[in-house]
Amino acid sequence: MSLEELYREVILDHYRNPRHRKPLDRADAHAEGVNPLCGDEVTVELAVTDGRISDVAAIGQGCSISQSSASMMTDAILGKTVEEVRDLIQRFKAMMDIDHEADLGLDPDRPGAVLGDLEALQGVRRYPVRIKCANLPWTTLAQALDQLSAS
Amino acid sequence: MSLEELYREVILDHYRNPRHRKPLDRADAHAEGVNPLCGDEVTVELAVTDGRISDVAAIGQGCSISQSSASMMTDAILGKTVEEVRDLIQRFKAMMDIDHEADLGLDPDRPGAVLGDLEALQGVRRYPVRIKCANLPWTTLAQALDQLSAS
Amino acid sequence: MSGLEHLRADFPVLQREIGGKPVHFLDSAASSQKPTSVLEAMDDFYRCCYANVHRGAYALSVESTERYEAARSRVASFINASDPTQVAFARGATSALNLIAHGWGGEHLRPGDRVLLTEMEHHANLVPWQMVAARTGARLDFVPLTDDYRLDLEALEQKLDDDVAVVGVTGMSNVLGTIPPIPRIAEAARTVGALLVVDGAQLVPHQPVDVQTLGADFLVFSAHKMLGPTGIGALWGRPERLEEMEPYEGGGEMIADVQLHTSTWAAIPHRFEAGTPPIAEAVGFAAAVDYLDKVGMDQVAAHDADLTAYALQLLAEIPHVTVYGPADVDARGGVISFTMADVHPHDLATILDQQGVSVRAGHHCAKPLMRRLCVPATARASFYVYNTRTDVDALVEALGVASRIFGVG
Amino acid sequence: MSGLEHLRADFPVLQREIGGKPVHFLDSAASSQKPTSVLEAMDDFYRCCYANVHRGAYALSVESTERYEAARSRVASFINASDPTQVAFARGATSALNLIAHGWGGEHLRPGDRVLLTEMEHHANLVPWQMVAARTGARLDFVPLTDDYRLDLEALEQKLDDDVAVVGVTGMSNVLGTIPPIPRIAEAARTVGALLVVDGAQLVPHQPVDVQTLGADFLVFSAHKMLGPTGIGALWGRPERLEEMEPYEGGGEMIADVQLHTSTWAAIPHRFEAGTPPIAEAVGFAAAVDYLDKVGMDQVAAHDADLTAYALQLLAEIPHVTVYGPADVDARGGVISFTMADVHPHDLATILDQQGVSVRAGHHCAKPLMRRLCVPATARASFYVYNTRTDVDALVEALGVASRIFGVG
Ligand SMILES: Cc1ncc(COP(=O)(O)O)c(C=O)c1O
Ligand SMILES: Cc1ncc(COP(=O)(O)O)c(C=O)c1O
Repeated sequence: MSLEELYREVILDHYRNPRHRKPLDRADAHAEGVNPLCGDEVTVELAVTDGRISDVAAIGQGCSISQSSASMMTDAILGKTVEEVRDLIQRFKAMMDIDHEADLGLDPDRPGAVLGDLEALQGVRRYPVRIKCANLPWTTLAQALDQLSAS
Repeated sequence: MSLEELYREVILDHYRNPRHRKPLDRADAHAEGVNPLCGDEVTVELAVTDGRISDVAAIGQGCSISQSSASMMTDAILGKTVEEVRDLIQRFKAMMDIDHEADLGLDPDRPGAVLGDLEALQGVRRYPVRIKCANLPWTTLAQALDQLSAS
Repeated sequence: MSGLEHLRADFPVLQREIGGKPVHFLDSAASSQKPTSVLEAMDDFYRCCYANVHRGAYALSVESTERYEAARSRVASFINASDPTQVAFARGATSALNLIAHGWGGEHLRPGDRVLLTEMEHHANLVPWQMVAARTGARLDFVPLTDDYRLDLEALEQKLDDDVAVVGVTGMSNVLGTIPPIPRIAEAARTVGALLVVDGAQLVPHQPVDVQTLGADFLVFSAHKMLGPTGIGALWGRPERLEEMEPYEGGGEMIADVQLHTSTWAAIPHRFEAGTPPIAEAVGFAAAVDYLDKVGMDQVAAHDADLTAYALQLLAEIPHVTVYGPADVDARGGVISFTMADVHPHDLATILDQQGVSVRAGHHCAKPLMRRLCVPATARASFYVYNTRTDVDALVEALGVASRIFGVG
Repeated sequence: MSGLEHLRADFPVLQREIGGKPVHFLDSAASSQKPTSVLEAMDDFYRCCYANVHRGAYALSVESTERYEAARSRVASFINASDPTQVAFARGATSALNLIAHGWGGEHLRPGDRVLLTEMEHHANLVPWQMVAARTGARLDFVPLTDDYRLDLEALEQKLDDDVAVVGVTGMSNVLGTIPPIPRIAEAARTVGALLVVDGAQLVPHQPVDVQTLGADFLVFSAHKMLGPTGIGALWGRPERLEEMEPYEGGGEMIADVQLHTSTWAAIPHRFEAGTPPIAEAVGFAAAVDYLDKVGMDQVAAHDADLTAYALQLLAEIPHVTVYGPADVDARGGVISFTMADVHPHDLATILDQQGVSVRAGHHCAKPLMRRLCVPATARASFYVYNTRTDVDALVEALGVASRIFGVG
């Protein structure tokens, strides 16, 4: 597993050009995540219209893995129903599970790539200490969703 | 070095029949010594008349070494001048010094036994952890003498 | 005989001869010897994968962190804790008790509150409470012993009222061997809403302990008394109690965020582990509980009981020997305090040592208990997995030498 | 080249290969590796003469106690303390700083008093003071850094007034490498009667330190950063300051007498060592300072300086690398913090690790300093006796890989 497979183009692109980084004017849910050991931070804001994510922001600072994961996440969830987003969180966490044996393929551009760009993060699985970086935005997203259901 | 040489008759006798164990009616000096690690205690009281130890008490509790040392000490200093007592403290401490090479002889009854009965305590030198037991009354005595000179 | 005789070979110190005599080590209550597997675990760790923990993304540090956290899980599973986050590593039982007294007691005790201890506590479960009582205005109270050296449970129940905020009790007395019935005490404490702190320094090494049935809120123990290294111990706490407890030490690793003037704390248990923890010691601690679990804690307890019964019986036959502790082996562990006539315990220890028998003499860090027993000190023999009846025989024979030298009996 | 290349062979970990690459260990500021002599000293001790200390009259315990107290003397002589009783063993620098903050500060700080720290303190010399300030009503104040990452001594002198009760300063920054002039700070502190606490966690392992000329009232350091084991550190104090300090932990070994409701303390330094101390760790600590003294602390410092100068020069040639710390090797030690363009330090650390180069990335337990430097984190390379220029070359080469992967420069 070479470093090039960890730091794929698409990851560095999302790291340097994060999508949806602007705070929302009106957020229906808001959650802050921090990884105390490395200091990485991600804030997730969601707007929901008719049961779908109508707007999203992920604002944070940290390593390329946590920040690109956040950016790709915003792309991936926009327009999806809350149900679909919960499903996506499951899939992402499953992909990140080191014990997960199935080879999900490494090429986000191949036909049928379930998670799209996000599959580029599969390389992280080989660096167990960095998995928590990739997961941080998703854990924070889950907290934001919990807020939605609570209110 | 057998245990019999450590626990000589004379030591056990002083342990079981301590001399001068009654508190003085009138003491010119009084000092309390305690060995925090083993808990042994000795209180020394002195009465001085015309520069000589006219009366003495050593009251305490602890092992046979500390208590016999205290008892023999009272016998040894009674009637001596303060100067002579200071000299005796020096000699006793020297005898207890493990680095002290000179063989002072082990028989308190032999002619010329400088410290008399006290020489029976020489056996303690071979049990370094017990030396502080033998020394406790003497250190306390030195404190009592310091009080005399202070007042 | 309990069939653990083969274990002795695992303990390098016990292969030694001192002054031409084999080592009859009967002071495990002060600290136990270490098997080769524990020493090798630490040595190998330093040689193969040492680095500071929680601090680096590089391979050695990742490995080191995994070993440290795996040790926490291992120690947690040894006492059947439901989650490793319920276990914080401390320097030892003393440190852990200070953390509880200062970190929980210092926060929650109020003037008029009472801390109910027992007359047989080790200084480690007494002095910290004295310090905290002085600071908070709480008062200390003590459960007495019965004439057969057990905890007086009726007195305990009488003293338990709504003012009692904390009950602190040793799981096994390091002087008498007494094992008070913790589950019953826990129930009594619960009825008045008092916190139960169990000093497991002697209990955990010698008896199977399951925190899910014990009933305690906090349990502490030291690795060095259970075949592990010096420099480490453990604090187990119910999660809700751990959450109520303030950290006692500040520094690295225990923070969530630090500003110049204020800080916030990391999650439990890391908030109680300021600074670089005892890393290699944790690895050794895990190897020690591995060893104990392989023997089986039921076996360990049965072995202790066998030696204790054997020793109590032989000691009873020696004239002028007085034993302090319950006669019934079911109510006690393998710690036997005794005196012989007017022979001072320090003299006994010296004489026994000359026969190759290592016992401790003194107040055993339990001065109030010595006063209660009306003795300045006792001699104490204590057993562990590597002891055999031969050690007990050597003790008895050495006591014969002592009585001859002192002309006793 | 400083001629210490042969030492590397003494360190087992460094003989390892990870992922087919030799270990270029550049994280000694977090914790150092251990030479064989230290590991053997501890292992031999456990195998030959282990027992609890200060507790028994028997041979093993006497031997163990002698080794423990000899270790204290050895550590005391390493810093040229005039008497071993001026040294107390603690769990580490963090523990020792907590003891000072709580045990001295908690007793003597009054509302309105100020504790003057610096902007570059490790959390270990900050968080305990925050805790004590909250308890006593004292306030914290901070000496800023100059633009070239030195301590601003003019600002320090301006801030020093009669309200300053304590000055706390690191002997060497674990982030910047900055070595502030302690004797000069000591003089300034003395003029206002303030106590000077020096955090020597980084200084003592890397520079000759003589407490008789340093001018500090307290000095703390950790064994694990100076070739010794985890689980132990030392506190040195002037005798009169130690006498003023209350014990922080209560328990066995630290008492003179214990009654049910009150206790009195043992003499210094034992009153600060409650419970069973880190005995084997003390033996290892002594072996570590033996090793360092055999190398010679002047040699150690010169070796650090050589590698630091070499590294600073090579790093300056890499585009987009920013180094945080004094440029002058006379004002600094062998700790180099840096960043590279927009590559996050954690990514750097991962990439370097794949090249066999171990550096630390993060806030280095100095969050306020990170804010002052306006970076969330830095990467940090740090040197010790076993490092060579080859390690520095490997670092530089690995940074090349990182810049290629991230398309920097
Ligand atoms: C009952 C009891 N509690 C507490 C302690 C203190 O343990 P440590 O010295 O390991 O902190 C001991 C050991 O001496 C003990 O026997
Ligand atoms: C400057 C400084 N002070 C204090 C500490 C804390 O040392 P320890 O973690 O050994 O307690 C460290 C180490 O991280 C340090 O670098």
